[in-house]
Amino acid sequence: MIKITNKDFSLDDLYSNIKSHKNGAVSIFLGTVREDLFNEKESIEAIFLECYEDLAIKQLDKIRTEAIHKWNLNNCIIVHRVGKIPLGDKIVFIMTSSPHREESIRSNEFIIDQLKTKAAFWKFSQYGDDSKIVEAKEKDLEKNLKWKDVIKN
Amino acid sequence: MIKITNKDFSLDDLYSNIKSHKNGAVSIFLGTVREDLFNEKESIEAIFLECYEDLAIKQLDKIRTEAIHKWNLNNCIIVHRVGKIPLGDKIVFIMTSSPHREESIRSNEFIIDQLKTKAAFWKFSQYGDDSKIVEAKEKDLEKNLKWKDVIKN
Amino acid sequence: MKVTVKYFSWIRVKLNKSQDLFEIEEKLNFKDLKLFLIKKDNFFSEIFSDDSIKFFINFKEIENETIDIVDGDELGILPPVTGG
Amino acid sequence: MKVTVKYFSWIRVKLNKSQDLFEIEEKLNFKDLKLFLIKKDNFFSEIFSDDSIKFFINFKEIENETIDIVDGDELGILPPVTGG
Repeated sequence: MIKITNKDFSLDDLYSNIKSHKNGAVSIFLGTVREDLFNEKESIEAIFLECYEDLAIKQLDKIRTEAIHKWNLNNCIIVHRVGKIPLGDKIVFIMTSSPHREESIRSNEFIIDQLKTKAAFWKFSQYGDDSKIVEAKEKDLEKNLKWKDVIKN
Repeated sequence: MIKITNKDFSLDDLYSNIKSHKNGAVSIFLGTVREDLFNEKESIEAIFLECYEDLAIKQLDKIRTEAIHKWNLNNCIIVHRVGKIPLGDKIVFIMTSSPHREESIRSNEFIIDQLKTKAAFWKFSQYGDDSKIVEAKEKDLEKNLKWKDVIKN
Repeated sequence: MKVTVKYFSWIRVKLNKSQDLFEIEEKLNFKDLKLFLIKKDNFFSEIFSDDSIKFFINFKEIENETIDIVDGDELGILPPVTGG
Repeated sequence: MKVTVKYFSWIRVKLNKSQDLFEIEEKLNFKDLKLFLIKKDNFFSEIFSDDSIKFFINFKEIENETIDIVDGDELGILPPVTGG
């Protein structure tokens, strides 16, 4: 399941979609709105998430399918919020399930690393009526490179 | 927060305890009851979790404190169920939060690896009135060793 | 033929619109489309010389600039992504 | 003095009880306690020669067998753990 939504979501509801007797391990990653997104003294008030939805769905689906095949997952759910998101709220949700923990953990990290550099979303920080574009991070690109061998195999 | 309980628990309730403007990343690991716990053809019906509670609380607290210091976490919650647990249900819950994802992800994996070999819990599988002890895994001990350098530093 | 061009992030903000629909007479490939757009607005020459920007035709990243543009195509112009 | 001994996992199952409360007259250390227990039930000689079993006094793993046992102490006898 892949979902792009402008509403907050329940972890319990999402979990109920993958609960299974075949799972021994479920890993979840949540990206949330941090007040010092720019590492500046000034705290932001919210963020705005822009998305190229038709493309993003295809990109997330590709990442999800790669992860499921590479780690033989039982299931995988990716949810990404768009629109205005208040401080502290969830931005992205990734859940992977597998018989053993190694697979759910590794694949979950793979997905967030890929998503950060390969899915058509853009963050803007908001201060009152002002908004500011969040710059892409070199570090995220580097994290991505570490999976190069994994997905070639 | 550390909790040992004989009841199922809500992910949303636990998440509400650590939601914060300081978090950019939250990682969750769930261990759940897999039907082929013994990799046998015969499916189990449930597991029974035994615990030396006073000791387990101390052990989990030590692991949690180590993780918080080593990765400078904003927060960490560990919940472990005891008693009879039906197929597919949650056994253990580990949630770590930090400004950036590297820390929440690494520390979360550290905690489950430590917990598996260093906390006073024992699994029994149940088939009707019969119960069978789950053997400790060599693999879990090996996974634990990989953190040796991390916690020395 | 009609070609939609979609703008995102700082490009959308700078142009103050999220898309354009262009009516084009001649047959062209992506290379020609770039020249067509630069002629329309010189801002596009900045876009096409920025290595960090990626171009997608119908949700597929362009690998070969000689790819033919056909009626109904959608060109997405994407600055580096920052989701997650 | 009184010493509680707690049994877990297969040891609890085998003994069919989760704990014992022993009344002990003489002053002793952990080494002596082991001999005391083996005298009570020879099953303990199997326990004390099993490298996979760990022993805790008052929730602290025993590092030195000469540690003194005092009134109210709790000895935990733990087979390899399998939680999580």
